[in-house]
Amino acid sequence: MTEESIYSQLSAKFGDACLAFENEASHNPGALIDSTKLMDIMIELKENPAFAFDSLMCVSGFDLGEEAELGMIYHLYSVSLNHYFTIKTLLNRTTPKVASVANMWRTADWHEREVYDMFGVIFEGHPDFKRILLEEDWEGYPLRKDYVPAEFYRGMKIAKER
Amino acid sequence: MGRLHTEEMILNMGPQHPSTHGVLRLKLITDGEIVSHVEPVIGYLHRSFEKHAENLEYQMVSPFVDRADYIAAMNNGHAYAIAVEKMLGIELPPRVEYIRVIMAEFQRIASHLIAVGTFGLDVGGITPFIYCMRERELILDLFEMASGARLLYNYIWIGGLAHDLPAGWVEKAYEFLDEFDFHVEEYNRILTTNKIFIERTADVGVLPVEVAINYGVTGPNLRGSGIPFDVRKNQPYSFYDRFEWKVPVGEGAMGSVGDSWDRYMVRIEEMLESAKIIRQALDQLPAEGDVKAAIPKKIRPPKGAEIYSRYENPRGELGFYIRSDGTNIPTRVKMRSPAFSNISALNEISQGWMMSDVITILGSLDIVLGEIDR
Amino acid sequence: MIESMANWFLSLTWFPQMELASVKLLSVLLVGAGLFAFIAVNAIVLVYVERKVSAFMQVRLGPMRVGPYGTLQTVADALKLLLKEDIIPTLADSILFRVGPFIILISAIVAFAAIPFSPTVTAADMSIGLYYIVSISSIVVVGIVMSGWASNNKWSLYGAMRSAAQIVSYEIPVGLTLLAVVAMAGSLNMNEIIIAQGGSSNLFHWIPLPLPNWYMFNNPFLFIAFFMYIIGATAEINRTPFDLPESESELVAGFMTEYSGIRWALFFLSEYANFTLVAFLTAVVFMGGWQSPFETIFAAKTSLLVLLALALAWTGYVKTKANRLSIYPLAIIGLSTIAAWLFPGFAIWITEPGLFWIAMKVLSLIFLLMWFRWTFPRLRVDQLMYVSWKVLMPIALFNLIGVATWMWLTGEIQF
Amino acid sequence: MNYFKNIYIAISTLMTGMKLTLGYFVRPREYVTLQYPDEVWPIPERNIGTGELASYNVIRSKLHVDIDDCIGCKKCERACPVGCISIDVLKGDKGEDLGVTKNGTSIKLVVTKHQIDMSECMFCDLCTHPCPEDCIYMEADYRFERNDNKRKDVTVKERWRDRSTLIYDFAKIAQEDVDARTAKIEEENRLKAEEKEKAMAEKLAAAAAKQTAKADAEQTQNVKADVETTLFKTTEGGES
Repeated sequence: MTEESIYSQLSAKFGDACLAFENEASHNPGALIDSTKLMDIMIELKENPAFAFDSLMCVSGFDLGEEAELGMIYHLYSVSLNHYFTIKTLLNRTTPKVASVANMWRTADWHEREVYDMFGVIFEGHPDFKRILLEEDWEGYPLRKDYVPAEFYRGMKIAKER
Repeated sequence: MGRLHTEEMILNMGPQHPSTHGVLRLKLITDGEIVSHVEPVIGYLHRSFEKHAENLEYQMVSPFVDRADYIAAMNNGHAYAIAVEKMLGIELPPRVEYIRVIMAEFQRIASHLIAVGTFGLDVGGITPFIYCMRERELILDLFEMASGARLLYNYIWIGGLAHDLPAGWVEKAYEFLDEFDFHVEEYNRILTTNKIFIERTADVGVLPVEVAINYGVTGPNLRGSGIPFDVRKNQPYSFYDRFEWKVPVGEGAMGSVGDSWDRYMVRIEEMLESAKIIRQALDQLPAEGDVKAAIPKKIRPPKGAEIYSRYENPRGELGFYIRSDGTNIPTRVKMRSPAFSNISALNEISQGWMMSDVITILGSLDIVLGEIDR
Repeated sequence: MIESMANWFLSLTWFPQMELASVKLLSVLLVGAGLFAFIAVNAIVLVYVERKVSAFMQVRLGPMRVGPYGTLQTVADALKLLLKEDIIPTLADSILFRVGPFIILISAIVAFAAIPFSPTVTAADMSIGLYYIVSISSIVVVGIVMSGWASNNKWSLYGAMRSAAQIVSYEIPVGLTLLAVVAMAGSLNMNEIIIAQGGSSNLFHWIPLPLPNWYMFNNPFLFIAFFMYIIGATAEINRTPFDLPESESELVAGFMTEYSGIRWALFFLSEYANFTLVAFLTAVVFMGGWQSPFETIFAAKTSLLVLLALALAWTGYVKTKANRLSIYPLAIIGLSTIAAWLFPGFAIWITEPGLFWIAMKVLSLIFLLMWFRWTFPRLRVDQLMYVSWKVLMPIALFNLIGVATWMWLTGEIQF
Repeated sequence: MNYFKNIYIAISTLMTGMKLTLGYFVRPREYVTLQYPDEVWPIPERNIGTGELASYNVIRSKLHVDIDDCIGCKKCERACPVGCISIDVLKGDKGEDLGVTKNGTSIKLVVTKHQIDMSECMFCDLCTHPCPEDCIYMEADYRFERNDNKRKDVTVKERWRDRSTLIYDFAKIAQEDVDARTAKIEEENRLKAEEKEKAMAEKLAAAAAKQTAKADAEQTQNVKADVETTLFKTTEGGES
């Protein structure tokens, strides 16, 4: 199934929640959706036998800039039907919150923890929500554009970036 | 007599344990020898690759990419180069693509040799490891000839290669391939068919297909579970659609499908398939040709361009999510490393097995901590 | 030996006149010191040999830098271990932690007392020699559990518990196989067991293949028992494929995780002492101890010829099959054959002295065990127990009955 | 029956493995480890191929700069992802002949500092490719030993901490020369700035003279204040 038809079916079902179909700049066409409806759309994508997205390849966060929003991007793949789709959603910078899909795809478990670790996005309903790569008491979210590297961590000096 | 009072014990394995393949820490909850819960704790080798990448030009990122999975540096460089080239829409000369395929497959063999060898080490056989390292050394010699380095090559660049192949390289590669089948037979004799090894690995840590897909397990681990999924076949990149080879899958020859032995065996067979690919690529390699495509000096993908490119790393699907803001510095480089997803399934498949089996399963998953922590 | 030594001391004119008891005590001490020296030197040599054997099997060179061909490497290592700081973890049970290694070492050394090195060189030629060795070498378990527990480390505890289970379980099949031999020989005295294996006879009495009358060639049941004993003994001395107590890829170093320096060296020493002990016991019980396999010079010469022919055939076979084989073993056998034909004195020498032959047998057994170690992966705990209780035990019992039947058939016992 | 079959398989497969290891044990050595300081790894035959550089290997062990050929373009410095190269250049004197490189480019700048910190280098080889004169390249010499193990004045801690021996300085210019050149350039700059100042002042004075005819005394003072600030700004800009 092509990405266009997936998007048209999705937008037929969810209406306003699908904001746009992105295929110009992106090499992986997909839908930009409303973050509050993420869970419903993901359930549809996974459970509907026409889509059958049984594999979540990647969950990544990105930051559009110090003033703009944070983004989440989900790359989906169906092993059984061999098609792809991308779900993108934008989150409020001050209170980034989105539903966790870790219970649907276990891949998302660690990937979401990593996004939290790096961007501070809160995933609601995640089974084991904590930092993964950095220490529990690390301050700030390093991959945000407004992150200021700390001088010290527990009394240890942190090497400066060039 | 009443029931014996038993208690669960928390056992800390690592980060300095000999069998955790680096600095991985496993929190085991054990009941005697039986393990009831495994929690991998990662991050000890975190080198903030993604943060680095946000401050460097596209070209400068590639040496850092090599360091993420230091066992398969060539593959990582290839994956990154492919991702950026797709963003720029560059066509490469055929010689470059052939050499890249040859290098990537040699690296796959080298990486699998380490996987096979260390797996032998995990179940207690020291000698197979040394044999594997011996063959790997020959591959590294080839790499050294071509790129000048033995571990972190930075050979595959965006838009081409660092150097052309030196004279005599192709002959040496053929020489290695001629010897290689015999050596694989040796591993089979000392390890694969060994009854103790089979007892240790067959039926241990069975990873069912649904669980594997759900956990995002890819590469030999997924194929060990019986699905012939390989990015090189399903979404061919580079010149992989020009070669004849098959995707080995686990068949449960010694136990059930998806056990540790299957995962191991897929690697052994994959080495032979890679050797086949290399042979074909060497046969088809154009004798002359430029190894650098015409790329702009400053790599500036269009503003807002983004890509998620998949690549078949020795450990599975290596994805690069790259986002551009129109400058020569990427705004976001996310590396979806295969081992990161593979190891997250560890708890699921090692529950109820013995402590020794956890090590076997960990070895059969073939993790590289540099890639997990990035 | 102690008796004769005491008598020799008393016969010396310059020796101060003492009572027999104190001279005996002196002899005992001297013999003990001699055994300890033997074990220490033996361990140093064996570590070097093991490193070289492993290196050659793994296409490496092994130690090369200290001394010619690295021969002094282990000496240097031993010195380093002696000079190292003795670390005892704060939370360890310090007394047990200190005592543990010594118990292991002492049990290993004491067991050597009953080993007959040659007809005259036997520290204590006791009537229950075999029984003594089997029982005394089981004390190792106490030391291992002690040091594993005292280390206050979960890995050490795992190693100790595994070791206890393993050694205790393997005592039984090992004991049963030895029992078969004891039934055959009708004695527990080591020298008598050896003497019972004198002379030469056909393989299993019936197959016309002239072989020394060792127990391993005496009848098919004892032939199986020999290999079972090797397997059981490998498990008892904690070597691969049964090295679970110290499996380095699982338990870091098992019960010796927390040890360092001299205490760790003691573990090493006792490991190699036990190793040698097992090889000696096998040589004595199944391979005719200090007896030469050749009764006469003629037997020696013909046997070497037969061996040469076999080696040639084997070399040819492998050469055609794999296109790679060395001529080293062939050359050694060929040279010995030529030497035996040219210099009858050499042949006489190889027919006579016991120390040479027992050393040869022990060394080849040690090589066998090293060969095991550098080839096989390791078993799991439950598989280890499976091998002991479900494979070795039934076969050992069956063997015991078989040996009895055999003895009845060949008329060695009557009802 | 399966039980006996298992035992048989176990024995036969174990024997297969043992045969292999024994084969290697008795075989003459095929691949052996090299005894490093006595034997040295052969360097693969490979060069980057042009003219004089034919003998330069691609083996990436140590960065080297032919400083005579360096034109101070700083391309390698910009290409380095970790910033281990630092280059300072000064302008040559007017009419001074700084020589030509082997490629025939005449050198315009004096390289006063070309420092490579090998402790930070990641051996990626990215710096060698942009060099227009092929004068920075990787050498095959992999030995970085310090040779101060026996020196009493270097403590172990210092030996581990100190990485100064891994910092390679390639610039040949002596410090006095650098100082002299810097002084000269400063002097030149100062003279230039003064000239500018003078010219500016004259200009302003002329302008002011024109205006004085019309303007009154207060206005004149205002113009003066303006001139002062402008002057201040120009000198600042000239220095930076």
